[in-house]
Amino acid sequence: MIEVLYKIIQMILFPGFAFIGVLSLLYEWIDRKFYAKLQNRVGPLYAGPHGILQPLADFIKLLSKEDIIPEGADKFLFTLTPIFFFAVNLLLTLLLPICGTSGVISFTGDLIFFVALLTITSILVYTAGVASVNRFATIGAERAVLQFIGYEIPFMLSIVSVVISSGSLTIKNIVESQSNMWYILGPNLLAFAVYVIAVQAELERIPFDIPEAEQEIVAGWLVEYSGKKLALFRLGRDIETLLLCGLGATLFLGGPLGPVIPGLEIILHTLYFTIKSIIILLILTTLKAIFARIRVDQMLVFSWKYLIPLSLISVLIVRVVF
Amino acid sequence: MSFYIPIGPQHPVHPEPLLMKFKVEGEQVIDVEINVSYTHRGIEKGLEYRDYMKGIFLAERICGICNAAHTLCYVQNIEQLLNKEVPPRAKYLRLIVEELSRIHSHLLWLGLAAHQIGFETLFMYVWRDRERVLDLLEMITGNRVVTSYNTIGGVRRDITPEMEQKIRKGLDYLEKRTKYFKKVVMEEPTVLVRTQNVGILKPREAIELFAVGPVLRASSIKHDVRADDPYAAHDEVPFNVITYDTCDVYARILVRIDEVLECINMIRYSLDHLPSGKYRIRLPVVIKPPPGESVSRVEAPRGDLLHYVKSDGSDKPYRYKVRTPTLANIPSTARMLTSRGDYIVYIADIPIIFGSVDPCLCCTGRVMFVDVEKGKSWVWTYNELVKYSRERFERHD
Amino acid sequence: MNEEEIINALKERFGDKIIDCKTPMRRRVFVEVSKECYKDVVKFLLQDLDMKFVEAITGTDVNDHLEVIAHIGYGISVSVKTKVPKDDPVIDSICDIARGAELYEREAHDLLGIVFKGNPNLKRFILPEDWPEGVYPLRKDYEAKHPKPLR
Amino acid sequence: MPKPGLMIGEVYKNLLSKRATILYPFKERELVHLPEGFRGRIVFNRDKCIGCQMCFRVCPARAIEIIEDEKGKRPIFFMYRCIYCATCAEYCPVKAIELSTNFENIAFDKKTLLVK
Repeated sequence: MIEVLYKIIQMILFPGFAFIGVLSLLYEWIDRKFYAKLQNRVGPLYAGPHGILQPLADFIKLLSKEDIIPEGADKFLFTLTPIFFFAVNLLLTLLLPICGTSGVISFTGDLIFFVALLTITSILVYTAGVASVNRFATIGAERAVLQFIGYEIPFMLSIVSVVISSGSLTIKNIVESQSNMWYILGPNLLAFAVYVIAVQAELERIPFDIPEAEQEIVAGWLVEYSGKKLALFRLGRDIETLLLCGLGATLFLGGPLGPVIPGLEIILHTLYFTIKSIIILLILTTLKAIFARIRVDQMLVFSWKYLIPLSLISVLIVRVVF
Repeated sequence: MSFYIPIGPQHPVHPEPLLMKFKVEGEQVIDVEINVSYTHRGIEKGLEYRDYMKGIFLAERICGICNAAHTLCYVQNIEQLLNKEVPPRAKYLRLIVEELSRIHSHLLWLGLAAHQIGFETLFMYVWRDRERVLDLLEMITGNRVVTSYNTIGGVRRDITPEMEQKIRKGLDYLEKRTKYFKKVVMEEPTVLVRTQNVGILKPREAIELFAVGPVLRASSIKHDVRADDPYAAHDEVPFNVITYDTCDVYARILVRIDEVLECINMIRYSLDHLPSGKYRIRLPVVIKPPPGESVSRVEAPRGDLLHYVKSDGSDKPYRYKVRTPTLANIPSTARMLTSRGDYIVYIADIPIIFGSVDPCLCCTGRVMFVDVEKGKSWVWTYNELVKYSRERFERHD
Repeated sequence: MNEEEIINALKERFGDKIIDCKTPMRRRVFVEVSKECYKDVVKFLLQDLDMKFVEAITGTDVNDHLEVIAHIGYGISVSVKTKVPKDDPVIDSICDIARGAELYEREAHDLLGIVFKGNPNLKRFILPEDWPEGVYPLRKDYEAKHPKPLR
Repeated sequence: MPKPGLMIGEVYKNLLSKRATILYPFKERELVHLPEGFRGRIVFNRDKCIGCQMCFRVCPARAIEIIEDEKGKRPIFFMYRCIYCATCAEYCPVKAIELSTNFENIAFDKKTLLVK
């Protein structure tokens, strides 16, 4: 009984939904602030010290806004998609090893489960675009699927090289196998590079923000969403950012591992995890700052010409070494 | 399956009121139709109601960014009617302010072009450094953008030696930064793939459709009013007409960046050779030129600008005609935006292709009278508004 | 080619159809021609004299007739002026020899009601769509309202 | 020769440099530098004015009206119509009109934008 209660508390408070929510908003703030600094701007400023509460303020503002469902839209899908998008991402955070070597939920082969559900978010983006029956949203949804064809394979392959190195498909085992050496320091460096680029595409950030390209198709698949639904999408996106940065930290940077003082394990593990995933976030933000958006056909060419061969080479190297 | 997508009259990158209806098939643009009838402000008619001195300030407001070019064109026209020659110092000062505002316009455009291909960082940097040239304009003329500098018979303020030093310092900074931006544009691969072989306008087509300005020069046609029909001090200040022969958006970016560098050299030269003497001849407030007509041409930042005036001997123009560069570039824009043969236009290329002509719709449409007296006003429900906008959109067939 | 040569070439080619020629200042030529040979003059300038560009088409309301001026120029700007009667403002379009002039003609059609015969697309271009038909704002009989400035 | 990520040095350099933004309306107002001769809000000197109405005649925006007070004719300026062209200051024969560097001519009440 106590055990069940403990699990529930873990799920809801720490390191579950409440903590994840706070952390993902923090990550959005870091992303925005760092991006602004790179561009010699100020960034969020007024809500809280240095604008740290700005993502929360945006979220609350969006919740209070009018929620418009377009006349021609598929109302069922249109309403359900943001909820699913948010829920899937939130569910996946339970698998992340934040305050220990295993997540709140951990089972054999959970990495496959994780990656499979991540794929669903991409499909949800497509349904969101199609359900809103808008010319821009339709084009955005088409682009999202095309882009998905581009980044998904290198993303998987980069994870495969880690799986080969560790010999396990369970996140817990992968983390524990890194207690001696992080995978990024070994032959998996190439896989890490591929992973970062694929994540950039998965999160739809410059240079791969093609499905929601503001300058071309207004906001792409998001164009008809407003109010609470948009808030859910935004928060879902933030959580996805945390998720993918966290997965990168787990797979390549040793996740929550680090020197530990007895008695403070939980706090230190959380700290290590956060710092490592923030490092990945900063890399992603830098990538965002130094490129222009490319076209979707160019993205596919880039991905199939360079990214997939690179990830295959990485798999081969890792296979030879381990 | 093909369908129409509207770009404008409200769109994130083109805040100007213009409707482009694109027939698209997947990502490819098949056909385009451009409609500009949203902001006709009545400036040509308005100029007929104002006397010549007041007209300067209305001509200035034809376009915010090329205001120096518009006033210069206007005052030249009136001076030609009056058959008055301005002092040589005024000619040089006019050139300096015109070229500074050209630097301003081109840098602003470069930032916008970066924004249109999603390069936010370059956009921010260019606009940050553009502030420097605005500071210079502010110091010389008294305002950042709307300069009110040219007047009939000369210019309104003089440049002091301290100002000259500051201008030189500012130009050094601008030159350094512009060279850096040129390096970024020429070497950053994501910029190259987005701009090369995009928005092609062949030299033959450019002449056929009467393209002007940097668009024409990027199609390797050597035409610049400053060289072919020199005004102000352009016949004394040496400069090169920049042309590139790749005929695409990339060439247009490089033409503009090189023109900025060329402008900087021109300003330096004219500061070195600034004649002394008066900077203005005083004319009476009410000017009555003899009956006649005159055509004045200026190379505005966006291209060849033409003003025509017809006077009937009174203190107001009988007819004033403005031909702005954007109007001349619309046919070639439509050409660039249409797929043909091997040349395919993608939806993603629309903003940068349309942006590459540096469109300025407030110049293009110029006559509209708001019916103040009838005070037509009514309240629409949401559905009525939607219906009206749909009808309007359909009507443009 | 300078101003003199252009005028001489025009006079040689068209003879007395050229009503008036003047060069008020350097690089500006004003030519007045009869309505019939307006298109031929433009064609001659564009193709034989290699002036390349039609820069603008201006319409002006002068008493009982409308003036149509085609500004043609590369280095030198030649303004070809012709008069059309106000009650039948029809003139040949130069679209087929100068494709880029289509918009200029549409602008003049919108603002002054000049009908360019042969322009394939002579519909509303600059004025708003709810502007009444047959009201041409740049004609002199159209009085612009000047509301008193709000204080 | 294309170099991917060419701007990376520049962006990290900017990480350390001071931001370019001036937090203008609320803080750092002293950082807003205006040059001499900036065309801002009109300052009118009643004692110098001789009531010649020149400013009224040259104003292109009809922002000036002539009224009578105890000393005779004088202009009043409606800053909400003013286009800051400084023509009135230029044509004033006694230099009674000057343009100050105050550019903050925004108000909820039109009356505060009247220069007397």
